[in-house]
Amino acid sequence: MHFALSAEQEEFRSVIRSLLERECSTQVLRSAPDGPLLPGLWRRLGEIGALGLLVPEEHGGLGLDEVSMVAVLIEAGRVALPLPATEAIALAGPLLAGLPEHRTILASILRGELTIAADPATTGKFPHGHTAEFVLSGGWGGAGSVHLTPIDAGDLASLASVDPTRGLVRHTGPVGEPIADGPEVLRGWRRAVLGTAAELVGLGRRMLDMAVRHVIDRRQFGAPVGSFQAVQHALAEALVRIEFAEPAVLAAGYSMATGSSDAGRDVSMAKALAGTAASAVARTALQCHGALGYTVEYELHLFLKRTWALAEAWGGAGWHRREVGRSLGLVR
Amino acid sequence: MHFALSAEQEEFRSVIRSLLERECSTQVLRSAPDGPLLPGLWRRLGEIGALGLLVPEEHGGLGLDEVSMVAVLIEAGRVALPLPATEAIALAGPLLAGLPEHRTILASILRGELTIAADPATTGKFPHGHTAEFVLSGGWGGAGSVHLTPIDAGDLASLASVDPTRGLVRHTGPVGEPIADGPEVLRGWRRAVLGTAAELVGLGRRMLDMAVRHVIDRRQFGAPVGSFQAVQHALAEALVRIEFAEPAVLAAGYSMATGSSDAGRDVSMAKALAGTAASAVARTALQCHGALGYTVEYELHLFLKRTWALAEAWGGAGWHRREVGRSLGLVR
Amino acid sequence: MDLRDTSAEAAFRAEAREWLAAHRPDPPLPSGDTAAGFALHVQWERELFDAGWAVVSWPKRYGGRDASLVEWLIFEEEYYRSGAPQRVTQNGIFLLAPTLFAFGTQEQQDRILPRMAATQDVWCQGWSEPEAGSDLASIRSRAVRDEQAGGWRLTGQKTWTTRGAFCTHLFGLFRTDPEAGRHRGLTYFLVPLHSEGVTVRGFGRLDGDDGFADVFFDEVFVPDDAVLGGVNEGWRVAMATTGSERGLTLRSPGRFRQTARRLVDLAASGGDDLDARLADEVVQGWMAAEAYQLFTLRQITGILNGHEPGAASSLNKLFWSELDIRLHATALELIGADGELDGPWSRGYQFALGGPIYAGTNEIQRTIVAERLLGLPRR
Amino acid sequence: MDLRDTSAEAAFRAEAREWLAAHRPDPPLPSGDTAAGFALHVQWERELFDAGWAVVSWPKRYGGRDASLVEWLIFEEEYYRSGAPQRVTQNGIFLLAPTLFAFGTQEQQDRILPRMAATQDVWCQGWSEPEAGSDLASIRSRAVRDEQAGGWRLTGQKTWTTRGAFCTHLFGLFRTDPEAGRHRGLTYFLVPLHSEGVTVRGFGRLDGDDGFADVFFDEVFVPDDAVLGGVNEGWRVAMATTGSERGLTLRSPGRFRQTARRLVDLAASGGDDLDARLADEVVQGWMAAEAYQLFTLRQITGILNGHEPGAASSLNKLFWSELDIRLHATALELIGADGELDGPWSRGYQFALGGPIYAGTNEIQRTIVAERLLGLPRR
Repeated sequence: MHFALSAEQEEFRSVIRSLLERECSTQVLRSAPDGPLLPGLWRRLGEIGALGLLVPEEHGGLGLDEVSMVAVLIEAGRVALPLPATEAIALAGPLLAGLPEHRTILASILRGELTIAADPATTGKFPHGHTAEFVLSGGWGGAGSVHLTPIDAGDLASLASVDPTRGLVRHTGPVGEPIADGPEVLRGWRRAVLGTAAELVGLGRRMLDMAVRHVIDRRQFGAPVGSFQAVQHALAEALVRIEFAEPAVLAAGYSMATGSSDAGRDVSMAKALAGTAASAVARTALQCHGALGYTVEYELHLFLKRTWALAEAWGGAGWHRREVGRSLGLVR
Repeated sequence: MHFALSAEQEEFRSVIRSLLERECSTQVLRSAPDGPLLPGLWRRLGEIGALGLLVPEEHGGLGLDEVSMVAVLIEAGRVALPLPATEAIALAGPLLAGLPEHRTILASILRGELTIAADPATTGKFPHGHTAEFVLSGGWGGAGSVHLTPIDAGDLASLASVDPTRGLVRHTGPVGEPIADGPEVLRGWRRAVLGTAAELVGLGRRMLDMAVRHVIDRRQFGAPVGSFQAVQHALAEALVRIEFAEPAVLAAGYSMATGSSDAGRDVSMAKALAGTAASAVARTALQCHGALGYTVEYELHLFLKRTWALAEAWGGAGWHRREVGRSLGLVR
Repeated sequence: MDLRDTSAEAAFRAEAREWLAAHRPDPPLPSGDTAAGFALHVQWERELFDAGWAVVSWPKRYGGRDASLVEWLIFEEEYYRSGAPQRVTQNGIFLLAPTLFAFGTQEQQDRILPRMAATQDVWCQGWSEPEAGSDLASIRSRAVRDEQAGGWRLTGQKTWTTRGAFCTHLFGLFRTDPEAGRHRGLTYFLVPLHSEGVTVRGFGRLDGDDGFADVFFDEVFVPDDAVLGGVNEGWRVAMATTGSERGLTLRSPGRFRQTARRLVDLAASGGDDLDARLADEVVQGWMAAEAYQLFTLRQITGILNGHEPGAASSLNKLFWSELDIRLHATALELIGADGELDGPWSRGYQFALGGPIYAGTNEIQRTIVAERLLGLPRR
Repeated sequence: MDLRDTSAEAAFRAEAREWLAAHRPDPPLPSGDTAAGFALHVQWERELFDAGWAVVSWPKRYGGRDASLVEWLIFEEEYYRSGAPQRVTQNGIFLLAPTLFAFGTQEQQDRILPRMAATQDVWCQGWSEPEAGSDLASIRSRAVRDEQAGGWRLTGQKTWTTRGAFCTHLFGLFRTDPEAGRHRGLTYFLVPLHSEGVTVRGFGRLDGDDGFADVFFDEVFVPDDAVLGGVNEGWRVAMATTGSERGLTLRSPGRFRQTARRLVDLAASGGDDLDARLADEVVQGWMAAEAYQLFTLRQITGILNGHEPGAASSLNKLFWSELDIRLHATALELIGADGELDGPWSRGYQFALGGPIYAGTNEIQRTIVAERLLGLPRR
């Protein structure tokens, strides 16, 4: 038994973290979904191989596994990366890798020249729609087929999301050709759910860090706000939430990487725990910031809003707990 | 609109309170279910009319309504009265009042000479079994018939309850004659549920009072424990719980007294709110007492255990919330 | 105990219901926390005033109906039930006005209240400062006596001022005696925002609307009659207002009962697919809204019997703020992924999240409850 | 990352599982917190010792197997999975022993550990005093130097001492320098309870068992070798023990995973009638138990890589104590009115309620987490 990233995984994570801290400031985040610096950031992620980390080396990827994916997407969550990294890494890369006819698209994604959106429930509503050239639709719950649809083959309208940096759209038009079926779809769904869980862990860490920094700096009643027991205890509980969600997310990555028969259950548990943890941390972080956190001039709201969106994306906590219940024989 | 006890109700409540504070000390409570002073206390409750408060005056009662019943049973809960007051006041009195053939039993109850137990689910398991002469069985959820069974017609065995002062028994033997059907059973069920809710409010108040007194007296780290914000805030939340449950219990009494068509829903809401409030206060009170509250030498545990028993008696909070959901069209 | 309307109350209710059904804005108004929305809200509030519904509990001479506290509650209930919008005048009518009635001179009342009732003036609250949030007593904005001009010069900054960019007047605390300790030496001022030296800068709230403002004061002159309740008496006067704010008058139960009804409708609209766990959440939210109503009825009976709620208003604040979040969070869970879309529930959720922060954070309220209602010792 | 057993670990697991399946008490033993039950438990623990399972992680010369931390965790998992009972020796083995290994002299280790492993001596913990609960540093019991006799005289009272009425020895803190401030001037003593001047009075815990005791010391003589880790060094030494207590060693995940499994079985036994709300509660409890397991695996990997958990053990304490209550509360809701009956779930619930109190209240743990892990400032 050994529960830790390998030295190589740790190194990769650290490279990604440096890159994102440098190139994905909150100023860049505010410029999303179509800020001028975002395409360059996407290309940089491509250059270091992040976007193809699950793609086998013979198809131009890094051939890494889901544990590495989790490590990378926690970092993406930490900066609320306003780009479809989970879509590219978890879904598009592995699905396109086996398909020679889509070699060019894959190569463009891996180089960070092209983004791709995902619409698992085929509702026509999905994020990153204005910048993506394709959308992968279908595959909700791991069932059915996934289709590859060129976005300009249909009509696009902006939708007002709680989180404007997501670039949510309504897309109408013909659905493209099916590119995956059966177990590939199931694996893709699970990877995307897990990737979202990882982003939520990163978001939770970031919001907690911000709250801690704020209550150390902010003084009221002649003392730092963070010296009051009510604030201390609320933040301690927030740390408990994140500390006990993160291992479940990493372990679900391990389950997927090793093809465990419990992978579905583990991924659902990861998403449920990460989503509720990040949502709870969001509330605590906002409360600890007081009115300051309630303004759009301060940065906290960017992370709150992404958390709210991702907590319900790819199945909310209740949905995934039902999946776990099914695996335990408690839900039919 | 006027939401307060009348002067007469207030006066009656106050008389009951004085009597119970005087004659139902925790020493008496510890002596239950068959302590030597309990029969005298029961007779005193009979003498001042409490046991027949819902019985029409022509049948020897006080002819009061369910609002008065709630006021009285909150006081019973405050001392964790180890006698079947809810059974006598809410159930037996009104059910027997219309039955000439049971006039003698009713009179004995009203005089506080006889106690009567209740077993709404007809499981053969009920409290106060060693001291009662009869058990009223059946009527769960307000449906079916209620039967009057002489306890000595069957076999009796003690059951170990979390709350030993309840005198829980297993009774086996023939079920007695039916004495009520239809709307009488429904009213009886609701009254008993409501009476239990009232007891829970009283228990909650008492546990909160004890915790407050303790944290004022107890010093740690050179200061009263009650001056620490974590303790202050936990007790503030406990007060919120009770303060917002009590009006619902009183209002449900009013609904019953005025024959409101919402009475069933209001009573279920009262039980659900009172049960969860008292259970939450129990946890907080125990935590505020620390190890002291965790001993049987100290008094707190007597009230905790009664709370746990009554929270699940006559339908737990989940059961009653489903009833409310049904009335709102959300549950079939 | 009698929870029914008296015949007078029933008549009042029927009149309010009928008028509201005929006049409430339909379709609903946009948010009053944007410049365009605010103008539409002012129009609506003037319509309310013209029909005598703006300030039902006030004396007739100020535009009210001399309605009882119970009738006021009935009006609130019917108002929100009809689907009418939140009121952009609330800080004046529900926070400043009770203070004016308690501490204002006759001249102040006569001058200010009728214009407030008619939405000619709209008041915002100037409590918070960058360094004075929960710790209100650490206010630094100051008022310096100008003997010659017969008044005061105000200098400093207020912030997080709700609708400050759209309001015409501000009430707030300024330090008049810099030598006196924290709570002492503060004075309650009434300030027209068009005064020379006032600069207002609107900025965005969590939900994106420009609902907040910084208000800067640079030697702003106000005459002596801008002082409410006596020089250096501001803390005492303000505490009366904050009691109203956190308690009953700012957030009457009608508003949350209406939200709870909408939640029940939302849950029922899904038909048989409703998950039992979510059904239970809805029931809990609905019961909590009812419990708030019943608590309030009891509280009002107490007030009518001469018991001022005082610190008990902190119980209201704690309860309604958590209730509002719960109702909206449950709705968003019912809605699922579509909850991300801008809409009444997602907007309402963001608004509700402010509840435990504004009007004195819930941490402050719990301390008040512990110390003043439970009698726990201060540190 | 590799969450599978190595082949050595798998072999160890198989051996433990097989032995436990064959030997675990069946029917289960009565509570070890009564005189009669305690005797049966001692018998069982000696059987464990004879088979080499009492202290798997200890060196072979003291009765252990030199098992790795991972193997220890595996043993714990298999132990609770088999249905074997909670261990009445736990305070010695899991709390005192780590301190002895860290601070004891060779002589102390050789003298004490083998008898502890063999359940010849059973140790209880003497921390709390009537006036020193959460505030452990306010201990008043004192030890006065007896130069002539070459030792110390202990006087005072310890209370809430778990199984104090049945144990043979006590470890605890006594004040050796009354002049020194709170945390200073304390010394860690090892005291045989049959010493002259010791009086033990058992008393009832919440669940009715005589699981608690007052231990009175009246000029009790102990020799110099009863001091663990140096005179006036007691606080530092004890803190090492409390770190073990609240964290990993006292409450390994296996115990809660077994409770979670029993809960799932209980819920499944109701068949299709299971309410979706309660099913969700069960799932949440089960997931939390798994999360505790995964957290622990990660923590152990960290320890093996040289990172002492330190204050992080407060995270364990907060999590397992709330988890235990949650699992039992959910079970009681499933059981309904029958939960009133004395039984494993109602007993377990009452026991679980002690979790947030003993081993340092959860309030104390949250403060530790805030100050030491998050770096928040002290008041």
